Amino acid sequence: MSDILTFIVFILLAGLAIGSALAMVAQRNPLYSAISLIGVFGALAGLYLTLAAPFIAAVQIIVYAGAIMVLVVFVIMLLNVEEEVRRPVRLRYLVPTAVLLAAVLFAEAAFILFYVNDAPAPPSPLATAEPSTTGLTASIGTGLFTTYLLPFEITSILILMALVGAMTLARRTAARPQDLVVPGAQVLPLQMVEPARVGDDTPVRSDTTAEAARTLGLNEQEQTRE
Amino acid sequence: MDWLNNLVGPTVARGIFQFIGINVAFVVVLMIVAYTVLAERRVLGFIQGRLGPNRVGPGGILQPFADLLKFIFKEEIVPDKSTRFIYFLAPFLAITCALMPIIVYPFGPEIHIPGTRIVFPLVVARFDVALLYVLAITSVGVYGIALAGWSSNNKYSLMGGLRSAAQLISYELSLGLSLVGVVLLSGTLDLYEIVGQQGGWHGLRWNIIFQPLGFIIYLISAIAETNRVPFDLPEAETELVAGFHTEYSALKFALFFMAEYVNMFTVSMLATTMFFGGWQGPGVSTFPLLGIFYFLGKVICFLFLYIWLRGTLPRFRFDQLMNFGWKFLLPMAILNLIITATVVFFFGT
Amino acid sequence: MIPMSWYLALSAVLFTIGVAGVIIKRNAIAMFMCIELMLNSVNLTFIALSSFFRDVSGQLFVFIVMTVAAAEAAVGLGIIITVFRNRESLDVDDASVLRD
Amino acid sequence: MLRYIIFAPLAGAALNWLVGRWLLKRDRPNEALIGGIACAAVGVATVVALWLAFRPGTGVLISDHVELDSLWTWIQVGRFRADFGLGMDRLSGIYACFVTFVGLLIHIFAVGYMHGDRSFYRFFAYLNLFMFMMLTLVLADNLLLMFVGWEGVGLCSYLLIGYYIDRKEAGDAAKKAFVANRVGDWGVVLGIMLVFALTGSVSFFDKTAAVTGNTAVASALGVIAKMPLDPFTWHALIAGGVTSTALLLFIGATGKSAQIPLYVWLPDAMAGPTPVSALIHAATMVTAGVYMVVRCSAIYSHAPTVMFIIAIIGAATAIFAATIGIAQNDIKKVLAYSTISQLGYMFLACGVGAFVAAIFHVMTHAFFKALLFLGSGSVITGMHHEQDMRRMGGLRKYMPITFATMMAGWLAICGIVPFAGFFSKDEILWKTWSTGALAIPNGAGKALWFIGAVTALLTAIYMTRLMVMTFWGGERFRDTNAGGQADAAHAQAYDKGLAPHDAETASVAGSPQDVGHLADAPTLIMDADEHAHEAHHGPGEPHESPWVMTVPLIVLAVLATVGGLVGIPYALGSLVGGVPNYFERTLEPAVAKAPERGGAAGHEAAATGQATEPRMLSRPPQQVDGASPLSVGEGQQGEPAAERAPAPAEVSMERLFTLVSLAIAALGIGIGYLIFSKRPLRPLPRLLENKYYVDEIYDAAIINPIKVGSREGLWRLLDVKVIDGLVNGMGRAMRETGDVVRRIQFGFVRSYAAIILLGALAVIGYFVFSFAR
Repeated sequence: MSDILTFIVFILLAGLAIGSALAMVAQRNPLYSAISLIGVFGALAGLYLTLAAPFIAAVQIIVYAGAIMVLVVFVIMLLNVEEEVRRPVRLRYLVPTAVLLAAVLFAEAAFILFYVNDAPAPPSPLATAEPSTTGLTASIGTGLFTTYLLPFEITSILILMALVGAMTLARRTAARPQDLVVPGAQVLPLQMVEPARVGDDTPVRSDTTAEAARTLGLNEQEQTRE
Repeated sequence: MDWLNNLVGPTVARGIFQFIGINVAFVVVLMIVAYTVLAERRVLGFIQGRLGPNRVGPGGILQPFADLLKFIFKEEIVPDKSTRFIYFLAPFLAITCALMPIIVYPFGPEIHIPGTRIVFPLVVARFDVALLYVLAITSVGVYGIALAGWSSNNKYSLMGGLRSAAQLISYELSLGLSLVGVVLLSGTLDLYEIVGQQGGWHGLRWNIIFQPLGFIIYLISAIAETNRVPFDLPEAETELVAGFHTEYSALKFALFFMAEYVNMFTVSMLATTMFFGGWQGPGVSTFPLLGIFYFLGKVICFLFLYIWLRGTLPRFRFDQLMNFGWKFLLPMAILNLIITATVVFFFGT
Repeated sequence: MIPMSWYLALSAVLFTIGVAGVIIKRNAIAMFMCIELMLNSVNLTFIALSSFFRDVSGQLFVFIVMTVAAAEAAVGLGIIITVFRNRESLDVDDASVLRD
Repeated sequence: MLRYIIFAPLAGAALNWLVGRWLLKRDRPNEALIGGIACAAVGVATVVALWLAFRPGTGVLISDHVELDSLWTWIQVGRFRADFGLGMDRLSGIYACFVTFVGLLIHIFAVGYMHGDRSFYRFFAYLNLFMFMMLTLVLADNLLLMFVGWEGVGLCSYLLIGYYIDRKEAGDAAKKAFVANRVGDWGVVLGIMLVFALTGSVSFFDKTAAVTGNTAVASALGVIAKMPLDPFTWHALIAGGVTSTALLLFIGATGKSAQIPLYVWLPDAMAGPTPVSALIHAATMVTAGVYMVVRCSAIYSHAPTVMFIIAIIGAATAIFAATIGIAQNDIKKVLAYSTISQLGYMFLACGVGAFVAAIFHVMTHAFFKALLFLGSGSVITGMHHEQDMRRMGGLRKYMPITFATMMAGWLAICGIVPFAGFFSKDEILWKTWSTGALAIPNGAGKALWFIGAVTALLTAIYMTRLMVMTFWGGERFRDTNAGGQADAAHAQAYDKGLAPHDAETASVAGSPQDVGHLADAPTLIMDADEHAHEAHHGPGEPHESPWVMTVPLIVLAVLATVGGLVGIPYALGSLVGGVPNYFERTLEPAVAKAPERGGAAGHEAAATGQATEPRMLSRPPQQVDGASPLSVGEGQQGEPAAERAPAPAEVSMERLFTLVSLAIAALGIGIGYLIFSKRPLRPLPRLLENKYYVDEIYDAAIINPIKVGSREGLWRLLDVKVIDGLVNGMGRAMRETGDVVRRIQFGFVRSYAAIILLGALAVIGYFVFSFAR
């Protein structure tokens, strides 16, 4: 009974995962792809639960669905990415190539699996009756802070590096704003309007840059800049 | 009631009881949520020196049902050029993610059903990583809002959705980290056990005593997570009309509405569980059912706090919100974590 | 009990889909997501093996893979945003300046 | 205590270098402070050195005490050990005393000589640094530290020769000196390595653990002294034994002490300031080679072949340089060749086994040659930096003190009784004639004596010529056309590519004094303000030097006069009531004795048995503590050899030779006076005037081949064609390969992904295949 239940669950989850994955690749709208991928992640989290790994399942949801994919969705929304337009592309041949190569890859993987399955079975620990403890938080924590302490620390360094890298990448370079004076009758020092005049902080009141420039007689420079 | 055991076996008998329990829990929660809405309107009214809704039923007691009926019978409006599938998906995601965490909260201690050998805790599902589960589901909750904002094909909605996503991601960190202090103290992620550890000493073993800073951080982050005043930027009426749900109406809007209040309810439950001893209270050991009332009472206090804050506080500006989250709250959470870890390391739990 | 090979087969299928996706998709974010899918399929293998051999190491590897994926997401999306800012497009085929 | 001797000058150098520029920026009076610092630093060293040498009871020169000062362990690698340690025995004691004392006098002189120089402080910083290095060389207790000093004096010599940094000839001379010394240093380094290979030590002294601070150190020289004598054959030179060591070290000595074939740098080194010439290139540094040979006398006494070579080279250098000296017109060049010649004498003495006589000559030479150089410096100053003797003459009247002191030096170098040079030169000649050293075959000693005697004659002649041309005769300095050689101002003008009469304005900055007025062109337009003084009594009017320059001259003159009296040989001492030979008695125990020919046992038969016996060099370590005053070797010998009365026949022979050498000196003076007082500008053989064309020969034989080889072979062929061609070719190959290879780069990320997948499939396929099989 329990076996049948597990079997059904597995089939459902595996089907969801494969279906979502295929949908992800097939969709041209990146947001749909992202949602499909979230589906895959959810299905995988469920599969982890069937494998008695609740901690990893939770972390899977938190990290992948909750953090990474949120970020992806956020970026998609931020950039307002359009659907991939159908247009004459130079690399049309890549689609059949990719399918072919993927098929070969799967064939090879299946071949290996076949041999793995065919190989004399290792002494299965599953034969023992007592429930597995490998998936529990405590055992993972123990492993992480004893045997795998160094990799753990290294990943922390990696995270730090990624943090710095992402900030560096995403930071807008200090470009000179197009509109030097924010509309709304702001009072700005002259050196902000015309950076060449360092040290001159005569206040300028204006609604637009053009007006400020007119006030200050900077028209020539405005023209030369353009 | 041993006949039930004899009829279907203990597992199924327990399953039946749990099924009943789940339904009762959900109904109770939804009722409380419905009345929270009413309570909010009334309390706000009082705070603002007016009465609030008081016409439907005695003292307005049937107002939630009237609202529900109104939502059901309103016209469904789907914006042109919206991304339909996601537009429909979003509210369901929101309400689902709001409701799912409820199953792990312990409403009360173990109940022994009289006349049987059946003993079960007043919790729908009890497992090793309950807290992580809550955090996981909470973190997924952002999709509802973000996708709703995006799929409406409306710039106000999009802005609301983006703001919401940014805000939720930002405050989730502080939220999680503030809870890690409690986890360090109790040494488990199982909510039921965390509550169990807070019993006795007349409330002096509540984690709020040991984690005051953690609690404050949690409280602030929780309010931000639920998009409530003063962190209700995603639906800032004056700037963004109604934020991400500008284009939603009728039942789908009701789902968002409900999700918001359920979220309030769940974070309040989490606060109660983690910091205020859950169902612990005087006399629980004698009358275990008393625990349910203690628990809900504490939760309702939190809900009142929410309403109170809404009535009194102004709204943050968005950059202030992000700065506060990243530059103040997160460092404080880390500080709290470090202090807790140091203390635990040197003095044990 | 589900045999281990089923999980491995599922993992292989997902990996294959991911690989094909990387080659087929032209959108940078979509390619990124395909890579995440591949990572996840590997994670599944790890978990399956860890669970069947009752060795916690596999789960720890998954933990580390997730960390790497998170770091990759942060940096990768940063790059994508930068590219988009410069080119107003996420089509990787457009980003072939070095070719010419 | 010893450390103060070396570090006082170092401190002076550092002080002057760091604050001197600042001091000099103020007004002139600060020159006194800078000079005072420098002189005080050397003065401290002098006082300490003299105190250590002569203090009652334990002075190293009057007792058997050896002063050791181990500062720190410098290098310790495996068996190899070199301390930064100092040692003062009788040999280094004598050296330290006269180096510091003469150095002090020259420092004082230099204060006057360098008056008004732009970088006054730099000069004294260099000079003090030189003193530090020289004293390190002398006082080092091991070969390696000695080599540090050896290199250090080379460096300081380079710096000081090239002191006038804006004069090309100075720079060239400095480079020449440096390169010539490098050639010699190559030999020294190899020699030190060989010493270590042979003995496992580089120390000069046996040192106990108490002295060094950790482990006891054996003396390398002591070990060699116990070795059997090397055979007297040419094969021994390349056998890698003691003889090879001695030869290699001697190569270094030829470089440092300006012997054939590496002497060429010394005459050019006169481009430096005159005090430098006096200090470095006459009195101290150039005698470092002699010092090393005597210090390593244990090595040399075991290498008769090398001793023979040394004797020949010394004699050859002596007569060679003397002949050149006759024909030189530059006053300093004459003295430079004279120095080379005298150094030849010293090596001749070393070669015939008369180490003590060599050192004696080093000392007296330091006195009179320093005197002569300083005198010439005084003359040069008086003549407003004119160095050409053809434009001098009759200076007697103008510079009486300089003239009087130069007279002392002149008589000393010629060898007139009782001036210092007489005793030392006479002793060398006598030892050469009478040598019984194994290294000198029968008859060779007589031939060498003949060369030495001729050299003495020539020395008297050219020194007399110098005196005559400078101080007697007509006053030629007003004659504008006298000079053939460019003076300093001309040289500078030439260097700067200016016409000679521009020299005045162009050269004011660089020279010690304002040399502009030396530009003797009649068209010279005088700047009224700046040259009012000259306009007053004409250009080139000689004048006597200030007291700060004459006082050292007087002191040195006294020393040149009486300095030789410490080493009166027995043959003469017995004439005047048995004055002992203090010098020989002091130094005799400090040097090893050369082995005697077996047959010729007549002279010092008693010493034959001790021929190879180490003297103080192998003195037991406890000697340092003063526990045992005499070493075993000395104890057996009883008394120093010089104290024994030689055979009467020998004594009379020696007296005869004394008369002969005196006669030679007198003859030389006479000839010189007769020839040159009448015609001071008498033309001399062109061959001599051009120094036997040695520089030209070197240019043609060594320098040009190297230059041409470097330019044509190394640069045009190897560097440009081969190396550049290789590098450029690689670059070109890379670029062309890239041109081809880049075509397989699609430039599309997705294609790359596909290719990566293809590669992965290949790898996986290989494994699948191997599994399946």
